[in-house]
Amino acid sequence: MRLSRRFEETVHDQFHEGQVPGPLHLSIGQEAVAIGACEGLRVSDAILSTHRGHHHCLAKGASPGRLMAELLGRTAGYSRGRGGSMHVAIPSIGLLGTNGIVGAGLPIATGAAYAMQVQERDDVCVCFFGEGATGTGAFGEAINIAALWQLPLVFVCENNQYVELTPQELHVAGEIWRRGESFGMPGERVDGNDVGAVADAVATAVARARDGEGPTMIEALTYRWFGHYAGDQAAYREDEEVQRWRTLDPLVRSRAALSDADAGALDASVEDEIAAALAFALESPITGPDALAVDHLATV
Amino acid sequence: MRLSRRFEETVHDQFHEGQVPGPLHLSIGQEAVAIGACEGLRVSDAILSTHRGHHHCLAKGASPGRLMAELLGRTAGYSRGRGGSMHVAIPSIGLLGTNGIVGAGLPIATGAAYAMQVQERDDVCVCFFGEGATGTGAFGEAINIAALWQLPLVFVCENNQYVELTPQELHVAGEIWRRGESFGMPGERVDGNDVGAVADAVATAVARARDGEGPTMIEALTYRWFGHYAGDQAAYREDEEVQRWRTLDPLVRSRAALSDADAGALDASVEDEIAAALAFALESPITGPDALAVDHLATV
Amino acid sequence: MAATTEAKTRSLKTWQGINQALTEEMERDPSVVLVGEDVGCPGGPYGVTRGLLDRYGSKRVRDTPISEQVLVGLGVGAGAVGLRPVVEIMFFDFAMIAMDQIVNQAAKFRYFSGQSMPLTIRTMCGAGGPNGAQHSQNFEAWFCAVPGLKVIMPSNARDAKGLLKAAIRDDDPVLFIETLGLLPTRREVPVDEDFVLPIGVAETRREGTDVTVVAVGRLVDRALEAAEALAAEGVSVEVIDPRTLSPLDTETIVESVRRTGRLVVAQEATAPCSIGAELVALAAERCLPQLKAAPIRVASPFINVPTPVPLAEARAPKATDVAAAVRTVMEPA
Amino acid sequence: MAATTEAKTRSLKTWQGINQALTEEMERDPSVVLVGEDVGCPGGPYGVTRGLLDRYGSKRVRDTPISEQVLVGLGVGAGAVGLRPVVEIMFFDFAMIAMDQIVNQAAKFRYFSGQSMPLTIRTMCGAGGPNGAQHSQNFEAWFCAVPGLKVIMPSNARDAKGLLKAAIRDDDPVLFIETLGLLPTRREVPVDEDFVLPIGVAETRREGTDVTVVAVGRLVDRALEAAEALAAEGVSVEVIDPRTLSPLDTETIVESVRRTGRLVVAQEATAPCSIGAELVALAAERCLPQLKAAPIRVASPFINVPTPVPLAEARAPKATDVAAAVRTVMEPA
Ligand SMILES: Cc1ncc(C[n+]2csc(CCOP(=O)(O)OP(=O)(O)O)c2C)c(N)n1
Ligand SMILES: Cc1ncc(C[n+]2csc(CCOP(=O)(O)OP(=O)(O)O)c2C)c(N)n1
Ligand SMILES: [Mg+2]
Ligand SMILES: [Mg+2]
Repeated sequence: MRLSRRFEETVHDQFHEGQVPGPLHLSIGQEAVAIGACEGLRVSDAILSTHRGHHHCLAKGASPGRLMAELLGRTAGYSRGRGGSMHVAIPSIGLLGTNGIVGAGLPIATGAAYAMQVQERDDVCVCFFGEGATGTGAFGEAINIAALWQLPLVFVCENNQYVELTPQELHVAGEIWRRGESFGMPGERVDGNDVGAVADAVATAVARARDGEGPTMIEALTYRWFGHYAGDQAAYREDEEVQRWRTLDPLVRSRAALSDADAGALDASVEDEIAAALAFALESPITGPDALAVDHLATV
Repeated sequence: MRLSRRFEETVHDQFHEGQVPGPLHLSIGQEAVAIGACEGLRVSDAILSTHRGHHHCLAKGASPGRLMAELLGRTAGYSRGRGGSMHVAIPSIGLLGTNGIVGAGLPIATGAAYAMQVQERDDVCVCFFGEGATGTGAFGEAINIAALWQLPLVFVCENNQYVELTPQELHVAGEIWRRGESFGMPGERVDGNDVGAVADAVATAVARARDGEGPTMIEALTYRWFGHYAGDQAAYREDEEVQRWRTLDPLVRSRAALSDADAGALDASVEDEIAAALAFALESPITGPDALAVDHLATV
Repeated sequence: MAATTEAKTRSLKTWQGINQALTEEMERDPSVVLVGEDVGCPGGPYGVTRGLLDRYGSKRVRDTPISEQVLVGLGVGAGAVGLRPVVEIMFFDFAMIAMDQIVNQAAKFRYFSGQSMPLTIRTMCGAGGPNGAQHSQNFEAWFCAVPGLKVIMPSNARDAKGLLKAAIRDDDPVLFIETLGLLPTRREVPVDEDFVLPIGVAETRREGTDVTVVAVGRLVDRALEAAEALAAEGVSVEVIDPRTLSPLDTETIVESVRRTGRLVVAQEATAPCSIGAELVALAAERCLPQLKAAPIRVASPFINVPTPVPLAEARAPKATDVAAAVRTVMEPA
Repeated sequence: MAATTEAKTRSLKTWQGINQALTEEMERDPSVVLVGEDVGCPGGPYGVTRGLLDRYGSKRVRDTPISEQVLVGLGVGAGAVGLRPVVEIMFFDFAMIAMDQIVNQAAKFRYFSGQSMPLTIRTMCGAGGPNGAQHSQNFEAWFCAVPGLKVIMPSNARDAKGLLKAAIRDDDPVLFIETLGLLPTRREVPVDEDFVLPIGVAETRREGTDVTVVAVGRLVDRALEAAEALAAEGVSVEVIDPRTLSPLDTETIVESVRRTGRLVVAQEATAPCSIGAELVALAAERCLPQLKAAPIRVASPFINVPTPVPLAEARAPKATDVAAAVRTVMEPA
């Protein structure tokens, strides 16, 4: 979590220094969801991420340096710096993509899970999505097929209570964690700021999925500290609300379990890693127009 | 119901005589759903129908003659005989369309219901769809917004247990009538071959909707006696199953409530009406190529 | 609908022109409603719908969930029962989710029912921001291939206002394509509340005798800039903005190409099967005897839009590209 | 991939060619899977996938719910983790529901990840049955405007088989467009199980010297029929079938048009912004000095497809329309 936090703080600084040529949707405050959910995953498991996906990428094993390079528009980035934050896909580690289209990961997740079923692997797919994505048709299609085919798929809704510039009340009727009920899919709501709670819930769901018992719907309640995108002042919410959630900082809570010495050592190693990532990114050349045409087709 | 039944039997005969130039999805056996659901509707209420929609059209007040003319490709048809069975829309009586695209009526239904809300009318919209349509993204989007905005909308799923050429088990996970639960929307399953039961359930839902209490999900269990389309021999199901459902004929059941004299009088009047409709259709000229270009734009 | 007195004008940014058109039409006709993601409280991600919620309330100006199929369905259903809906699809790329409702439903409603479908779908295209390959696409040509739909793509504040008002008043489904890169650009706009421009009529933005440049959307200003530069070289360039892409004002374009004998088309979209392809085909079909040089399409290369703004801008055709194409068609055969 | 020995052939209907391609590729490569509505038990609404479920089981041949977004998503997700999926979208019109997955996801996967997306999407177009305006549309041009996608549209059993095999073996996402009206038509097809045709290569179906007719899909046979009739009138017609629409084999077409100096394009789609527009634009851009007559697009009128078969057939361009266009371009200037 600390890596994820410091990664985003660092990239946020870079944004303010004009070094980020694309949009930046920060998940600061939400780290426990990605970290908890990915804790028990294998490299051969797959995840689908969203437009707000740095924490998912890092949790699934993306290199902080290459990810930073991507966000900073550098050639060493995962998409050569052409895609930025919303277009990071690293199939080799099972990251099938952040996404600029809300909800689009859900159908793709069913495909990855279907393939695992066909291949008789006991791998699973974890699909992250925001509460806003529950309004999409893709969501409805995906939960039906996942339940119907008993796909090895775990739905993790990261409910940060805002959908772009409006509160979730304008988007979501009823309760998300119950969305699978009528399909016969179990559901659970967890405290998304408690990394242990998230890890437990997802581990149970993953175990079920590996055992061929099908999908689970998990809703993790959390909060994004910053605006929808870097630059958004988030005037649509009360300071008091933000402050309240800041006191529920998932990092502070998980840190309580560590000794001071361990915490200090962790901090130091994270600082080193982040410094190295930033240096790596800044050393990589800014992507130029000559990189734009590559990687459209494998064969022409 | 008898009108609907005899209408389809007649058009089915015409099909075998080569008089129907388009596809024909018969709802024989399912009449109680449309008739029951539309019983308490006003002209100013709206309905959305499907590819299997003759019974909805007639129940909402379409003229049997013009509908027959449409199916027979005649100029007096509602779409000048160009559209056929899947493209009948008669906004003046609140029929916003049968549809060739499964699920497409659902978003349109939310629009009609939204308009009624904006206009502060106490009208309602009833959206018919097959159980197959519950697999579409349109369905998921529509139930969320209907519940969220408390739209005056009644969802009527006509579950005839087959989706084209496959049984519903290949399509539907869990229970359809419960689909609205997690959105806070009430749901009910009714015997779709019992016109009274359908009428009661829909009347309750319509009353709620008119009172501003929002949408309801109704699943009416029924059966189509014939194949998916006229010509489909339906080899994918057991004769025994068909026979069992034929004994549950909704017409026979509703007839039990009538005296022999009343039933006889009803039959006779229906026969007259059908004969007149067929004569009307057959007298209308077969639509020629000169009719194809009209009605694409109101102004050019 | 003819344009009314244009005597008094005011300089507006394109987004302001759009905002005024929405405000005036909602004021004028209570059946006009606006639905879309973030259109209400936030006034849209780029402020285009600012102020409307306060004026017209949360029923007529309605923030929706992320449900693009339902969004257009809201328009079709509401249009079918008496409203005159305006639907906003935030980015053109998101229209991919609503294609069935646009292509199979809205566009075919009159064909099936004989009744009007007074629906306006607004959306925003182009590579004007740091948004990348899923937020910058130009699909306008696709909708020009759908019978029953009108397609408008204004290049400036004046046309945006006058044509959006026309679209809202029009009884047919209209796809109204705004261009992100143009939102902050200015033009003089008549203040008259009945300033409505006709759909289906091109505007000759600059008259010329040597070359016809037909430019679309963001390329219009660039074409005008190129024309200005070329004038200094003694080349007289006519710049035509079709404004409405479907139905296309073919007569204005054909007349011009026959007169100049040379055609360059300029667009932000990629070339294959685009409006540019249609325009060049039109010239070949109807102006061949007069053509003095092979027409040229100035278009974005056939690759994805990169996220970093400098790269996105590098990909988009520039005024210098238009000028270079004009010089090429001016070369002696 | 070059075509292999074609010595031994068998007459097949187009649907049989497709069925054989699927069967052979599933046999050859266990990573090939087929998902779609009714593809399994019923063998498809037109029998195209008959027999596959029995041979390969219900995991590799999978009937799906009516969930077109998920359908393509199944392909993208499965393609990303090691399968070689074939997705069937029953009618092209239904692809409207899956556009995001096709355009924004499948086509851009390699751009974002650098990894292959070996996905084949099969669908069926055209006005060949009594299906009407929502089951008969031709959207092929739209997908030719999407970088990262290949588009194949065979006109006969031989090409359908050889190109579907190529598509399945190809590492890029391919949209493979079948034509309803062609399913029952026959052509000789090589029996060799490694008969694979190259993607991106046009076929000159008939050589000629006076006029180039580039025909697509269902219009190829009609163009050949027209060419036969015109031969009797002393007009020598070359008929080219691009087969792959993206990437287009422009060289073959340009070479032919430069040689004959006359172009007619023939397609079932409507004209605006179509493949036909692209081909005529290509001729104007690259063959102007050789053009002896204005090119003509033979296309369906810009109206919806009516449901009754006789009306749908009346709307579609016929061999006589192609012949008439050829006669027009042959008229002395
Ligand atoms: C299909 C689609 N519609 C709209 C958008 C614009 N958009 C980007 S992020 C966003 C809000 C997403 O909210 P949520 O799912 O809650 O995720 P969060 O941003 O809170 O992480 C919207 C509407 C989009 N990217 N894709
Ligand atoms: C989006 C879409 N996908 C597929 C089809 C093909 N199709 C037509 S009817 C049908 C089955 C519909 O089943 P259901 O909703 O149960 O209605 P029923 O036919 O049983 O009345 C299908 C798959 C279609 N018309 N539209
Ligand atoms: Mg959120
Ligand atoms: Mg059914």
